[in-house]
This record gives sequence, structure tokens and C-alpha cells, in this order.
Amino acid sequence: MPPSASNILDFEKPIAELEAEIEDIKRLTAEQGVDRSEEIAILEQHRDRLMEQIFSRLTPWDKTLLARHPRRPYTLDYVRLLFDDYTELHGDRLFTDDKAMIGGLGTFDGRQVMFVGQQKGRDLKERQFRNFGSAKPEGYRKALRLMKLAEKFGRPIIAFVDTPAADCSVGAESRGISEAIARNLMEMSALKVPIIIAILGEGGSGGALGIGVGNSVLMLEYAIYSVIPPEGCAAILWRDPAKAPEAAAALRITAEDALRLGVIDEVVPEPLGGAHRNPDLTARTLKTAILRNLDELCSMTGDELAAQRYQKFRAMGQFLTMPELAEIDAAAG
Amino acid sequence: MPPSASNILDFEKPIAELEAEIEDIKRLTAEQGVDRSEEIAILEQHRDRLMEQIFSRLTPWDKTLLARHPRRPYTLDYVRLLFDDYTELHGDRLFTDDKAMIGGLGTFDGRQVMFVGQQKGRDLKERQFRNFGSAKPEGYRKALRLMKLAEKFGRPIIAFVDTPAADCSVGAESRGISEAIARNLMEMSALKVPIIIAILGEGGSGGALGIGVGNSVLMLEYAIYSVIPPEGCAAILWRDPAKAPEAAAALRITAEDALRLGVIDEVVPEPLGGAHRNPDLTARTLKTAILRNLDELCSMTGDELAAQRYQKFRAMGQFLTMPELAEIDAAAG
Amino acid sequence: MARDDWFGLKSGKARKLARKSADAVPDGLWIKCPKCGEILFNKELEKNLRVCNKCGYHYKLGAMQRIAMTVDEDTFEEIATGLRPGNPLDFPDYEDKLEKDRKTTGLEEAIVVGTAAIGGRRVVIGAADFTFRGGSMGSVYGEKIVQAVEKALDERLPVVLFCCSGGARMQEGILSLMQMAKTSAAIARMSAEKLPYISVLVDPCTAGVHASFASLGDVMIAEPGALIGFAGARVAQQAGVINRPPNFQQAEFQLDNGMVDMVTPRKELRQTLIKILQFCCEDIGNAA
Amino acid sequence: MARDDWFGLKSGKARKLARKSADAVPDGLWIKCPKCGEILFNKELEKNLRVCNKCGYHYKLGAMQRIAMTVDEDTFEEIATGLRPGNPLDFPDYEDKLEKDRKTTGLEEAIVVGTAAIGGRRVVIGAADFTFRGGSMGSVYGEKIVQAVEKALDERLPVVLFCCSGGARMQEGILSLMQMAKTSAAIARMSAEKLPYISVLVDPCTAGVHASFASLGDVMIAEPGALIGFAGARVAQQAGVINRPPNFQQAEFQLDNGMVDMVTPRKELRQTLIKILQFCCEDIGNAA
Ligand SMILES: [Zn+2]
Ligand SMILES: [Zn+2]
Repeated sequence: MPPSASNILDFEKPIAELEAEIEDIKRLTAEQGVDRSEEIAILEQHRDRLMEQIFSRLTPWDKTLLARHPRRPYTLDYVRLLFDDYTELHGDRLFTDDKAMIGGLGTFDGRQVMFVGQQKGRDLKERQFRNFGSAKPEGYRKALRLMKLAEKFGRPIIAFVDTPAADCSVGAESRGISEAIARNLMEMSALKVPIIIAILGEGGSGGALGIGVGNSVLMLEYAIYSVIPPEGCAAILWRDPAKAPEAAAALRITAEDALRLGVIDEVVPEPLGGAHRNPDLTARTLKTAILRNLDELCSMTGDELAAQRYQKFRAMGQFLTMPELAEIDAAAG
Repeated sequence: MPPSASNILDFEKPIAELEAEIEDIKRLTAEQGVDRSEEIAILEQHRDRLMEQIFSRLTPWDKTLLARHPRRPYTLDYVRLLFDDYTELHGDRLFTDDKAMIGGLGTFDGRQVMFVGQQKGRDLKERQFRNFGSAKPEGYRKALRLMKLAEKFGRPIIAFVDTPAADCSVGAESRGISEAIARNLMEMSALKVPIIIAILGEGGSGGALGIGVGNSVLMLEYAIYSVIPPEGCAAILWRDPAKAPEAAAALRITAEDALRLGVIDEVVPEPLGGAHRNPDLTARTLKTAILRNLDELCSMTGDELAAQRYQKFRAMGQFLTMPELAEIDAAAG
Repeated sequence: MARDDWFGLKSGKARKLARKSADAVPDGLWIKCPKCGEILFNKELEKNLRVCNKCGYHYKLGAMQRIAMTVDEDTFEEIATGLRPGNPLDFPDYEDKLEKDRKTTGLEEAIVVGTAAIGGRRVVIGAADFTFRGGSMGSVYGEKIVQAVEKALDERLPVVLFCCSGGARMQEGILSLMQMAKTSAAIARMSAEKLPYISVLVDPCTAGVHASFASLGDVMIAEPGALIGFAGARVAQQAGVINRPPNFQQAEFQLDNGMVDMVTPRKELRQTLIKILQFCCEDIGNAA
Repeated sequence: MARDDWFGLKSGKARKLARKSADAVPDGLWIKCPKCGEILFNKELEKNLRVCNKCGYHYKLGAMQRIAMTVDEDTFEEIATGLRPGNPLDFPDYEDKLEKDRKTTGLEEAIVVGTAAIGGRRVVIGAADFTFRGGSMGSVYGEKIVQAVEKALDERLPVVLFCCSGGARMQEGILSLMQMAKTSAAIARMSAEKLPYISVLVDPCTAGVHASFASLGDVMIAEPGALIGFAGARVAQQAGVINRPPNFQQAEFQLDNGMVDMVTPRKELRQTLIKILQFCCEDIGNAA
């Protein structure tokens, strides 16, 4: 999808304008044969400085928009860039093949792995085909089937997370979207192979977590991970969805926040300007991070892997315990 | 369901006529106070002799009709008669609750057991509600869920078989009726608790076998167990469904045949005239048989039970092997 | 459950808690049934386990009421106490809201867990309370569930949980979401040890709780009319869920769709639990 | 699979069998595609793995053709031979029909099993043949599947089965039905040993075979356009199945409904199998 008015974010506009200018000059150079490379170099420097400037002060809401960027690489883009080759597997063996959840066999740096992940669509037709990346129960059951297959044959699992939320239509409710997510959480916690999670874009609530219980959880720099979409939070708290930017800040949904809160293990840096400006480079960085984690995890036994994963999630949450409470009381007294 | 023209089989008619006569006399006795007990006794003796006569020369087709008798006791009738109490459990946790397949917790002679079974309906409305005893994938998946629950808590399983066939509607096909039956066959073969099968009426092909893999397989005297309904066989072989009686004979579908062919372990005798003439007595006989088998099986370990069940089905089938073929060739030569 | 005092709690403190955590019990003598409009005498309603005797409407219950109604008299001992939510996100107004709910309910969080006996059998039991932050699951809620399960694992006891929740605790953000994984992982350990876990889904059981431990019971029971589903009412509204059947997200809808084993009226619940526990427990958890 | 001789069978006997078991190959030079009507040059059709080069219609293949097309050249060794159906029911005409099929196909039953290598990896492989009693499963069919699985268990090999069947062998009655349980139980042992089993569903794969081992593959592949379903055509007709979608019971219908992992054109099948085997086999079955 090429840049166009409809897929450039507001804060990207100054950059886009500069780039349009640079393109114009380049075109003229080609057409008229006049060497304006010095001018171009200056403009490009200017653009890079501008980008650095803009991206150094992104708000959580800006990052939300980047995570949802219409040109952001999706799961299959990474599958193609990360794997030497791959073979998709389909179906939950129960009801259907959910196009919002893909999965299959991949060769990753010469190793056999199973991948699963939500898949968004690029244009309108594809977006509908992929149900906007919102998987139904059958998607989570398909993912579980594939993950169990990986466990059976001792292969690591890589899960790519990118979903606004699980589907909550009448059909999804009636086929047990809650049951499907709950079962995945339970089963994933006990699988005896390495599980690496890569949060690529939107880490939308239970829909994301439904394939998100891993030994290592990586998150791209401008991805978000949230218990509720900022719009939903704003609507509930302040009865005003327009206050989403405030909610995005209050909810602590950025990769940085997730790392600080201990729910992810590593932030994977994106190229200047975001993953969509250089998918290849993003994939290379991600690949390096996954490989490093995979090497570590592959030295562990199945039981150790399950125990490490359990303890990791067991420890999540923050609260005060009795001694701390006593201290507070003492201080207050 | 009381006897009426529509639920009396042709070969039962002479018996029904005699009984109507006896009833008439009894009514007159009550109304007029005339003692005709001697006459009644003679008629009753006559009736019993007639019944013995008729039932001693039942054809396989007659037995098919008895197995499908509209007044034959169904699974829930036996559940009520066999168990001290029971609690139905519902649903496959995937799609729906299949009313053609019931199951739940039962107290059986003071022991905790899990039961599953196909359920037919008595009147038209109930028959539709129960889908004529033809379970869909969700029925087999419900049964498997309950059997796995029984295994988890170390409880024996009693499966009651009574189905013309599994449902083969478009819905059933699209939700994987084949997959559901296949999975049950696979999983049942390896369960580590006692499984006792009681074939109560129609043992209809894969639909029956889908809950029919047991350590002990009991079969009521006038039940049938067949790879295809006689009508279907006649239609395929002779392009004439009216030749069902011939097909019933050729297919060897009676309990006696099943025992001889080694696919069941025990024929449970029915009262004279069939189970529907005395459900209580039938249930008592069945209960004794189940208890005896249960006692034997409960002395085995889980591994022994799975191995016994495996070997039992492993051995099913009849064929000639090389040495036998050599003998035939020698004899022919 | 033909007992005069179904509260079953002797200690003054427990009684006080039970009273406090009952949701929206008006102090007056009379109460109007929200379903059928019948005017009910409050004392009669209590005796009828807070079920409308005209239409069968099941009122919400507080956590301590639930427990009292279910366990053998005077057998409940709370565990996993002394935990209090922090404010890890510095979320606006969160501490004030917690303080308010602590005061009005007498609870330290939206869930209470402990040990008790049911029909003479020792169990771990927990009940969530809608009056505390809408029964939303935050870090403490999750931790209490896990500590309850750990108690069951240590002593090889069955677990019975009354699952009630409006969803995840928004104010604890992503940490709340993680409680879904944390509690479900704990249930996985129960399952691996073949220890029984019975979940009872009561009004409302939605979102993060429904999509985690609540849906993982070996046997799952729902109370009649309870709202049960993935999308909370407001989320579903935002998502514009269409073509809802009349009983959408009700207990009976879940039964039709094969998601719960049974819908059990409150007055039969204790006996049903006793039967199920009898099935699931060969040699575990028999109270001396 | 760019090999000049995709038959891959060097021995004269095997070649002869392969020729004999190919279904309905007319002896003429030309053949008309039953799907698009195109007139196809028989030799070209063979080179194209018996797939119409105009519309992609996949012709049925005989058991030996299947195997030859799939395995490394000259690696197939048949096992579980020397078994012949009896007539346990004394079913009218059964023996004559068997004798006839034995003569026309050169096979002893509707399935052939053995060991071979695929992409250098040793496997157990089996293929059913529609030209022998419509690929129906009787006692020998079931026994051969089980002996194949037992071979795999003994030597820790993966299993690849080309599943093709019109259903159970009616003439062996209830004994045929039991082959469903017998074969599925064998697959359970594979699964418990974590040995991979790949099922390839080819035209037609129905009834008793589809409702047993064919549906239990760790990975399941279907050939384009193959008829795959529970109710055989005649049974479905008798049962009056209504509202059939246009692709009802076709491979693509099964893919849409989540029942197979992929629909794979014949010319890609060997490479796909090699990839899947690579995933499933860590340290098993590497041919020396
Ligand atoms: Zn009312
Ligand atoms: Zn063609």
C-alpha cells in the first residue's frame, strides 16, 4: 500500500510533505538532467532531523495510531520476511478455518518451528476477509491445535500478536469465544516447548493474550498492549470516546510501559519513522531478537520451559501485602 | 406409550388380540362381578405359549423391528431404572448441547459412574427434539468430553447405544461428523477407566460405534448391530429397499450373530415378548450383567484396561493368512 | 437447603461482612422484583435465598452470602488475606474508588477465598462480589484465586468458585489482563493433578473472568438468568453486536450453546455441588 | 517432482501391478476429461500425473501408481502381504466378486502398505485402491492398516496413508464396522508414541474410512476436487440430505470447514510431504 492522504498520520504529514518535495526534485533531475543532489542531501538531512524530532516526543496516542497504521506490516509480511519458507496449515477440525488467525510450519534460520498469529487485511476486501484481524473461537482453537502439534513433535512456537480484539459477534459468543480463549491460556501455560510471542501491532486485550502466553514476550517499539481499547476506556470512564488520547496515556499501553510493568521481556526497536518505513529492517531486528531468545530457550527441558512460563505469569500483578500495609499504617500513624 | 394399532408389530398382533380378549373379560369381571378367572388363566397360558412360539422363530428382520419398536425402552428409561440417582451434564463446550446424545453422573449400585448414550424420542415432538436418536458431531464431542471427565476422576463409563445412524445432514457434515466419530474411536481405545457398552436397540453403524469402544460390550437379545441399515443394503445390492428382510438376514445383524462374530461379549436376555413388555425386568437383568462386568473390570489397572480394550478390537475381523491360503491352494491342486 | 439460618456464619465479624457485601439490599421492609415487579417482603426474600418466589428472579448475592449459603455451618476460614490493590498505573481516582468500596462492602477486594466443608467434604471455595468495583479482576483478585488454587494443590482439595465479574479492572491496565493468564495457568496445575474444579457462573460473569478461569471448570454450573458472556454490555454496545437473540448472553443461552453443564436454581445448588463433588473426589478432601 | 519416470518402480512385477491397478485407464490414445470435456492425449496425461492440464481435474489413481508417484525411486517394499478376505457372513456372491477384482486389479485387497523412502526419509506408506471393491474396508483392509502402523511403531517411522474408500465392506457386515475402531485404536498408539501420521484424502474418501483413521492425521491433506465426507452418495441420497451447497463433500468444502489442513495439487504433493515430514521428524526415520 503506497503512501496516500488516507494512510498518512497527522504527525507524519510534515515528513510526507518534505518527501514529496524530494521526490519532485528527483523527478526533475531525471527529466531535465540538472544535478540537484546537494539540495536533495540537505532536504533529506532535514527530513531525518524532523523525523527524529517528531518520533522522540510521540504520545501514547501517537503510538496507538502507529500500531494501527494502515501501512504497518502484518503477520504474513513478517512470516515471509522471517522464514526461509513456510507452509500454512488450516482449520480447527471442529467448525471452520478462521482467516483472522493463520498458522503453519516455518523454517526459521534452518530450524523447524510452528507459527500462529492474527492476520489483518490491507484493503477493504481483504480486511473483511480477515475480519479486521479479530479471530473467532475457531481461530483460537485452530491456533491451539497447531501449538499442540508443535508440542507433539518438539518444535518451538512463535506467536505473532496483532489484533484489535477477539470477535464478539453473536456467532463468536454462541460458539464460546470465552471458552476458546480461556482454554488457550490454560493449555499454553503448560506446553513443553519454547513459546516466543512477538507483539507486532495491536495487542488487544483477551484477543491478544489468547495466543500470548510465552516464555519470552517481545514487543515492537510502537506496538501497544492494552486491557481495553483507549476509546472503550474513555467511553466507560468519561462517557466520551473522543477522550481516547487521555485514556491511552492513563492505561499505560506502550511497549515501554509493558516492559516497566513486567508483562513483556523485551522491546524490539523499530526503524526511524516506524516499521512501515522499513519492513525489511524491522524484520531483521526482530529476527535477531527471536533467535537470541530461541537459543536460550532451546537449552531448557520441556518441564523447565513450562515451569519458567508458569512462574513468569504467576508473578504478574502488583499489590501491597500485609507487612507493606503495616508500614503504610505506621507512616500514617 | 400404550399399545395401539400403530405401535404393535404385525407378528405381535395375534398376541395383542388375545390380550384384548383377556382385558375384556377382566373388565366384565370387574363390572359384573362374575368370576371368570379360570377362563382368564387358560387364555393367559395360551397367550404365553403363543408368544413363546412366535418368539422362538423370529427372523432377523423381526428382530430389527423389535429393536426399533416404538414402545421399546430408550436410554433415559434405563438410566432411571438402573441408577439410584443421576445428574445430567450438558454441552460439548464448543458448539451446542446435542439432545440426541445424553450423559451425566450416575450412582450405580452405590458407585459413581459416568453414563453417555443416544436418546430417542417417544412421540413426534420428542422424536424431533431428539433428532430421532441421530447425534451430530456435537453429540459425539459431548460424549467424549464426559468420558474424559470420567477418566480424569477415575470413574467407570457406561455407554448406552441406541441410534439408527449418526446424523448426516449438511450441518453435521460441515462440522465434521466423521472427525468427531473418528476421534471418539481413537480416544476411547486408550481411556484408562472401565468402559461398558450396552447396545439397547439399534446399533446403527458408525453412529453406534462412535460411543461403542468398550472393555465389555453387552447387547440386548433383540437389539441389532449393523454396518448399514438393511434397507440401505437392499437398495445398494438389489436396488430394492423392499428386500430389507433379506438384507437383514445376509448382514448378520442380530445379537446372536454379533456374539458369534466376536464383536460383542454377551447377549443380555430380554423378557418373553421383548423389553417393552417388561422394562423393569429387562433393566434388572441388564443391571446384573453390567455389575458383573464392572466388578471384573474394576480389579484391573488403567493400563490393563486400555490394553485389554485395544487387544479386543485389534483382534476383530476374519481373514485367511498365507499358511491357510497355501492349504487351500494345495487342496485345490 | 432447609436450614433456618442459611447465613451459616456464627462469628459476628463474618455476619457483619455478609450483611455489608450483599448488593443493593434496601433497608426497607419491602422490595420490588426488578423482573416481574412483584412487591416482596424482604425477610421472605432472604428466607427464599433471595430468589423471587413469583418469577424465580435470582438477586445478586454478596461474596460472604454466597459462601454462607453453600458451605456447612461455621466451617469457612478465609485465606489469602492481607492483600490490597496498589495503584501501579497511577490511574486517576483509583485509590479513592477502592477506599470507598472497601468502606461500603467491608471487603478488601472483589473476591473472598478460603477453606470450608460442603456436605462434610473439605474444599477450597471462593466467591466474587459485584458490589466491589463491579467484581472486576485486578492484581489482588488474580492473586487470591491463585493462592486458593495453591492451597488446593498443597492439600489436594477440590475447588469451588463462584465466578462473578464485570471484567478486568481497567484501572490496573495490562496487569489486569495478565490475571487471566495467571489464574488459567493455576487451573492448569489443578487439572494436571486431577483435582476437581467446579465453577459456578453467577450474575454477571463477563469478559476477562469469563474468558479465563470461569470457563475452565471440570463441571460448570450457571444460575438462572445470569448474564454470562465475553463482551461486557458496554463493550458489546461499542462493538455494535447485532442480531442478538432474546436470551443473548444469559445462562440459558450458554446452556443451549453447550457452554455450561447445567443451569441450577439457587435452592438446588448445594445438593448439586455435593453430588458433583462425590463424583469427582475418590479419596480426596474428606473432612475428618 | 521433475522426474521423467514418475512411476519410480523398477521391478517388472511392481510395474505390472501399477498398470493393472490404475482405474479405468482406457487403452486408447485419447481420453476425454470428465470435468471440462477436453480431449487429452493419454501419454501427456500420464506425464501430467493424470491431472487434466486444462481444468486441473485429478483422475483417480491406483494404489501402486500413488505409491510410485510419492516415494523415492525403487524404495518401496510391500509388507503385510499374504492376507486374503474370507467370507465370514457367507454373503451371497462375495467370493466371486473378490475373485473378479483380484484378477482385474492384480491386487490382493483394496489397500497396499509397505515401507519406502520419501525425500530420503524412511516411512511406512499405504494407498487404497478404488478399483478393488470401491476401496471398501473389510477385515483385510483394516488388518493391513494396523500391521502398517505396527511396523511404524516397531521401527519408529512416520506413516503416510492415501485414504480412499467408498466406505465399509458391506459383505463383511459388522466385522467391517469394527475395522473403524481397530484402525483408529492403532493410530492412538502412534499418537501416544508421538510418531507422525499424515493422511492424504483422495477421491473418494467417504463413510467408514473417513470416519476413522482418515480423519486422524496429525496433518491432513486433500486432493483438489476429491469427494470427502461421512455419508456415501447413496446413503446421503437415502437419508434425503437437503440444502447441499454446490461444493458439498468436496475437498474444498472440507478445507472451508476446517477439516483438512490443505488442498494440495498432485504435482506439489511430494514436496509438501517432504516438508511436513521434516517438521514432524526430529530424529526418527532418517534413511541411512
Ligand atoms: Zn419476580
Ligand atoms: Zn479437464
